[in-house]
Amino acid sequence: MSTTILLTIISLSAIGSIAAIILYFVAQKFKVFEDPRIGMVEEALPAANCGGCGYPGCRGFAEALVRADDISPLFCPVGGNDVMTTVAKILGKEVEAKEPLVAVIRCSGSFAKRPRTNEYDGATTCIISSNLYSGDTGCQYGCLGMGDCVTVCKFDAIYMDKETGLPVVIDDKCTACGACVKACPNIIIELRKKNKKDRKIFVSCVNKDKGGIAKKSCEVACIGCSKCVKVCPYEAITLENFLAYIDPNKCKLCRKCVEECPTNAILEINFPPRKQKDESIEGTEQVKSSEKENE
Amino acid sequence: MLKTFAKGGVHPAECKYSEDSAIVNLPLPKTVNIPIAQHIGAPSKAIVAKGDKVKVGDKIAESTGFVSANIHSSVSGTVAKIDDILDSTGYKRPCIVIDVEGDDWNETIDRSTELKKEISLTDKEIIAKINASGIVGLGGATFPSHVKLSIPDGKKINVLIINGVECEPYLTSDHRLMLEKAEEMLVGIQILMKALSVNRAMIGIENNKPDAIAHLTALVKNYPGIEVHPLKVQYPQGGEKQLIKALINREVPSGGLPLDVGAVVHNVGTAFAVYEAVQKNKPLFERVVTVTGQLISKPSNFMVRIGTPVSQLIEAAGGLPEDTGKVINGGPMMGKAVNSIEVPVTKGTSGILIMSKDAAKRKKESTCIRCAKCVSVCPQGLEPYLLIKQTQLEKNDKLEQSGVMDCIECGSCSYTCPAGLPLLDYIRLGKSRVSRIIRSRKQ
Amino acid sequence: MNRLITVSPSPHVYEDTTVKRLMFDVVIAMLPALAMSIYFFGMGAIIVTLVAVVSCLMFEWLIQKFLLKQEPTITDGSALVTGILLAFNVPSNLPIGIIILGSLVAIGVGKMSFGGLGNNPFNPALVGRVFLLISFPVKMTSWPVPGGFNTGYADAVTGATPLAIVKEGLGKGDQLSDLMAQVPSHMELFYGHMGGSMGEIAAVAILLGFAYLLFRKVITWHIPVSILLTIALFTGIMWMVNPQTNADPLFHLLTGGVMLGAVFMATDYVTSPMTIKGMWIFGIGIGVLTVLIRVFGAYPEGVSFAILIMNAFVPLINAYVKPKRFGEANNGK
Amino acid sequence: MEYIIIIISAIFVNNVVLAQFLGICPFLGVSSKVETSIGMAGAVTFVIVIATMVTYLLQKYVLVAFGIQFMQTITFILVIAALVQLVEIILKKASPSLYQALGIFLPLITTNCAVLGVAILAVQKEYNLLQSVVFGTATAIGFGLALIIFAGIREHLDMVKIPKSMKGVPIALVVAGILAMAFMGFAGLV
Amino acid sequence: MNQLKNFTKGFFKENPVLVLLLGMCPTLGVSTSAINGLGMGLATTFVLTMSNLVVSSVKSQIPDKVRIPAFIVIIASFVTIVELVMQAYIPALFEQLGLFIPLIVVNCIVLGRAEAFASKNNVLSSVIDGLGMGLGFAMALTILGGVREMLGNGSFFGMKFIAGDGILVFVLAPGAFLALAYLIVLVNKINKKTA
Amino acid sequence: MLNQKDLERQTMASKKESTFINMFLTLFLVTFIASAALGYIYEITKEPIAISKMAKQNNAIMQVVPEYNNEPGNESYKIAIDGDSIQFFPAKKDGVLVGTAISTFTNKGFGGNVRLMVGLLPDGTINNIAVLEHKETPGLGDKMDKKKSPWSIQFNGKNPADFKLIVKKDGGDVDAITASTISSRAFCDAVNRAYKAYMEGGQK
Repeated sequence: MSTTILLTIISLSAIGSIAAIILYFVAQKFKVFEDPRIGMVEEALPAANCGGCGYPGCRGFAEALVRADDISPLFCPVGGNDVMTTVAKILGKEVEAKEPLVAVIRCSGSFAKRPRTNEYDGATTCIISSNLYSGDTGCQYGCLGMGDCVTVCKFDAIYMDKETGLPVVIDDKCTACGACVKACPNIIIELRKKNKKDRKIFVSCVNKDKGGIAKKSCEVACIGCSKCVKVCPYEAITLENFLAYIDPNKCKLCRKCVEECPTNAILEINFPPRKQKDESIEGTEQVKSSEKENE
Repeated sequence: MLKTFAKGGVHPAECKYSEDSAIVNLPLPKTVNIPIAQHIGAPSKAIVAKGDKVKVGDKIAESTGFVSANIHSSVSGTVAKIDDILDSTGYKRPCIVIDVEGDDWNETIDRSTELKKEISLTDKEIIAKINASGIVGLGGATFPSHVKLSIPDGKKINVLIINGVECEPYLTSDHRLMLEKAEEMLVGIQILMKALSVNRAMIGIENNKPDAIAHLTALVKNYPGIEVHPLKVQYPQGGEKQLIKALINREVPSGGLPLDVGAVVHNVGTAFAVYEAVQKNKPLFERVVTVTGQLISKPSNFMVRIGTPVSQLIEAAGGLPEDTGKVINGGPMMGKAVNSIEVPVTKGTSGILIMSKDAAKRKKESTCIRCAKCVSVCPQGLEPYLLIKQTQLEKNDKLEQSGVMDCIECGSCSYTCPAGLPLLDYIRLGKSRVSRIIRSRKQ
Repeated sequence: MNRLITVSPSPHVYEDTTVKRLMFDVVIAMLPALAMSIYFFGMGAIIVTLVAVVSCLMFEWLIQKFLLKQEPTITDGSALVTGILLAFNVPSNLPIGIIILGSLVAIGVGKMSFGGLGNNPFNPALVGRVFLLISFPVKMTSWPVPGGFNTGYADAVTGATPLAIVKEGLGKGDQLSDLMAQVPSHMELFYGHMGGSMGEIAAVAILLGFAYLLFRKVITWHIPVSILLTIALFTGIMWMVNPQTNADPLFHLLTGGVMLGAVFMATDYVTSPMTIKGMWIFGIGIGVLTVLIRVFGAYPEGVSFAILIMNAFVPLINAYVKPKRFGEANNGK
Repeated sequence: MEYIIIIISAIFVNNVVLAQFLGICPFLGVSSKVETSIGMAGAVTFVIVIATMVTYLLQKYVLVAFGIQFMQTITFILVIAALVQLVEIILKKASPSLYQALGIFLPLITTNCAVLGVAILAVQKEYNLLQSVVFGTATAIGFGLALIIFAGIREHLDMVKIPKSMKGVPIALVVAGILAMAFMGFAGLV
Repeated sequence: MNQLKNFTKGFFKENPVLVLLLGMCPTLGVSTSAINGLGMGLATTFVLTMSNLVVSSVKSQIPDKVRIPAFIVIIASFVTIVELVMQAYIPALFEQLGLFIPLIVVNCIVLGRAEAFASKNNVLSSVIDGLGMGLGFAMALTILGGVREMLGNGSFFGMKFIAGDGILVFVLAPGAFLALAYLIVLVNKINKKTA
Repeated sequence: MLNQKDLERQTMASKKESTFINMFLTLFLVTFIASAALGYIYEITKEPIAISKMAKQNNAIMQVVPEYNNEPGNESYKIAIDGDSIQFFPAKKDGVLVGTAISTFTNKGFGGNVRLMVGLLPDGTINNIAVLEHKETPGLGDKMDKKKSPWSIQFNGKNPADFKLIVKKDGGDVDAITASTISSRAFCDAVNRAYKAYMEGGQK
């Protein structure tokens, strides 16, 4: 073996060994612990950084998950159960399966149904308009129609229907992250159970005015007549401030209330068409459900 | 060189169409809707019920805290109902609705017109009287006046500043008041000076009201301690902070109040209301309102009872023009566009401005070209172009650092923006977000 | 009620200034300089300007329409300004192909890559100009000799700019006084009788445009004045120290596009600072860099580079040089 | 004078990022905020200075002395890697605040070719120890300058609407290209 | 995993330069001509493949704490081998590439693949991955070099096709940035369409 | 997908622990093997590298001087000048000096140092010039290289004694490269240095 090779071996091995020794002792002396699981959990999360979980971004959520003793109250709405099971596996913890949710728009006050009373000419966001006044219709509770929910949606799951002036949720794309719920100043968006075949029954109105006033400002407002409350066999409907609400956990999708509602404020979506009974009711729902199917 | 504030500001077309119309009493309406929240602070509590009979000047709603104000009936008649009614905020709010029957005044009110100069009450009594009379800042901010007069311990006030600037275009109610009720107003100023125990008061008036300046300059000779200061025309000189800067060259610190620099600012209208309350025992239930606009056939200044529907004022000024685009409660820079002409006049209504469809239309929005005009006109030294971006991107902590809370919402930035950006719209949104954060931090 | 009242947040009145008006004011302000360059360079000036303007407008339209799929905004006048400025910054005998390439770079790279008007950190015309200068150093630095209106386009007689003559000469150790005899007199420089980029030659025409911009309140005086003052001061000191090797400040101000850069290029809204203090820093930076590049660097003329470099600093200046906030000052109460 | 030339050349004329294409990855990756890029610049300066010193000594007293210059790459990178890790570990414990500011960038520096590049260049240019250190520092400053300017521009770009396809690295490269053109104005300064 | 897919992903879908945006320094630095790009790309491919091979075969024997230094030494060895061999047999290209040959050692692709792929996968996959990634890198460099050469010099692989000079800026530093920027945009657009 | 991989990694039992001995041994072994391998390859490539380096030099010498049959590399000598040194390679045919290749330099180039190989005939006439190393701007200054343009041919056959090695702009006889006066001046400077050194004692 030539001297060059020898020298090479000696010097490099020496440098390597010295580096190893120094590193080892320094590492021993200056040890700081960081949980490696944080990184692993973060990788498992969808990285949408949507904040739907209530934490600032996926990293924040990952830290919270690792820190928490019981992770069942924490839930990633975007990733859903799959992700949560993976996370639970990483952390060795249990997680309950949550019902999938989907956003629904609780307002049917389209241009046709809800006459305009004003023109708005400001920055085109609902939040600014709602700071200014109660909206350009007589109903101060309903949709303002400027699409804040569309802007915040990271999954392109909401769009504005130009015909009706109302937002429409694309059920398949909706991850129930809740960003739109937070963005809507009038809180007309609700996350409801995603039933079989995306079937939904809900009161599509949030108007808390007395029946007469509500009816005057919008054809399809809930007027608080309580007919639906009476007809519901499961006691799923409650009435408060002249507004009916269907508890999604109690509702069995029997559709009795839909027939009963005098203003068509209760919507049924994605149901098969019923046998011809009452034409007036049929009309509106048909439109709604066919719209949905078209997407 | 006339005085003005240091930096920024704009000079919109003045358009003071109604400056030569004397104040006229508006005929009584059939019903009035008197909102129980007409001031900054806690809403008052109604103390009348449906069916109660009230006289003019009777207290109908009671102040519910230190920062709150009493509300008095502006008419005599029967309380029809207390219900949510659309008011000038654009929302339905609780109002006391009174059906008018005759014009029967509360006996304690001195209805004579003679000038009563000597002030018999002590400073404490004056403040109590002002509080009881429901007087709020009549320049538009509607801040309860007694609060401004109650100086906390340890603060020293050495000058009273009277705001006769009326820097908003179109509006002339203060201008007319200074011409027609000058003596009463000056007595009112003396009352305020006594309440504050200061011996100096400065009236700031913009140079576009030479008749008012001349009139008051002649009169103040009889009122020791009161000075009249003409100011260069520059919007927003009527802002408290800008006026203080212009008159005594002191800057109210960020987040501070005028009393931090030893000054208290009151509007000329407030001074007049104080005179009436203290000397004539007349609570605040009417005020001067300008009704104006390019299309208005008779631009006028009316003495209006609180609660009168705006439609009635417009009728008296020649009716709602065919081409009406906007009806604005207040001036064109800071006033609020109402969404119905049936909304009632409140204590803060200084004018009703009717704008044509063309004039009401905003400029078409284009992108920001970073021309920096908004930065140069901002009287508060802020950067509106940055604030709007930070609001849009919801960078709330940055927004706070950028001083969004210092914004006085004068609208100079939106006014000047060549790209027609809704700067102030977004800044207001940012402000409300940041103030929510600040509030939650304090808790 | 069938009459709908409009509702909008305050304010309800607006100044009648629009982006379009500002841009066309700039175009008007550039007309005198354009006229002077046509007077000196004839057909060439007309051809170059037309090609630059048309291709800038065309590229803006094409990119917005087909690549970005936005509504084209060529009517706002900003591409027109870029086109004229680009033409102002090249010699009047530049081949058409190169001008079109320059326009493509100015609009495509300098402006549209960033999303269009208002977003670009660098002055688009300068991006185009520097790109050409680096890419075609020979063609971009052979300046036609001003020969009046009948100067040809492709076959123009070329010569060096006064600044290049002086720099070359000093480089080989000639006496400055001899060199000054070779270049046009200050008076000639002032009204533009010299070789150079189309728009940079006539100081008097540019100053006229400056006055118009100030009168119309399109720009403030701070940036141009701070640049010119800095250059004057810097070169003045060097001139006083050694008048044998350093040209006088007036010579520096009147040559090499200083005027053009200071009045029309550095004041571009989008790429200049937002505050007065920032504008001073920006202007002084440009002045210092210009002189550094001119005197010590390889390029005889440094305004374009200096402005481009300072453009890069503008976001930092905006972030750290804030206007004085109201109430921030400690007033002796 | 010689040092001034080294400094001006390294910062402006032959800017490490804009003219030499070294340290592009952190340049594109870390420069989204001004504060972080100041941190990065600080960390890089620190490591470059130490690394040039150590590698200089290594070159002179080991590699040249033994006649095994071909081992340059491997020994240099080994030393730099160990050094970076060492600095990181020590900093984490000794000054948590400084670690907070610089520490997160340290692992990135190992693969910052500017560090190794400077060490090799200093050897190639046959600088002495002081010259090497000055060269290293100036290069790091040039890196920092480019990084900070760039971060400022990127903060600005965050606030405007960049076309979707240009977002991220493409627009960063365009900015770098224009900056590089602008910096060519410095050519011939030394 | 499908080995063919593993191999081809480096060319388009996960191209290290154009999609993963790794190894920018040599990409920009040596892509002044197609031949330089190709040479650099092949040199990197060699290092990448060999280091992936070695790393994946010794991965279980290396403790975590010295993982990075150990990997770096492995990579640096192959880099030095390339350096020596090139110097000996293709000195002209070696001179052209200059500093960037030793800098392969800090190329993020090499260490990145060793860390992210080879340390987790078996030998065969790792080698294929290294080869695919390396060739993808070489392809990107050659394309970029070709584009710059064509625009800047009017030639391709040294063959002149126009008289005179091209757009000079493309053989200089700024042109590297600009050409790469728009190349990435183009690839992104194509990738999106085929996705 | 990703997380599963992570899980695998976590559960990989075969991973060595980070004990001191393990760390030390690993690093030692890795460096040992690496250095051994490198040393071996170095031994193999040492020869070809030296040859290729020599070839490059010889190639340059061959370009600039008339035909010779000695080994100029072995007879070279150096002269110190301007803070650096210039290397001379005498080319001889059958023991008679036919020319000298001079490796010269200038630091006045646009991009820094430029190194040239200047071939002088015994009387000082320039035979030919080759560029060894330069960083001049592509498309401009790099035209000094014969690969890029025939510009430098103008020097061939000129004797600096009656041919002023200064660009025409500065009053010499050299046509400068268009728009690259600095590079041209630098080139002249380097040639001049070689000539000067040759005349001042380089003639052996």
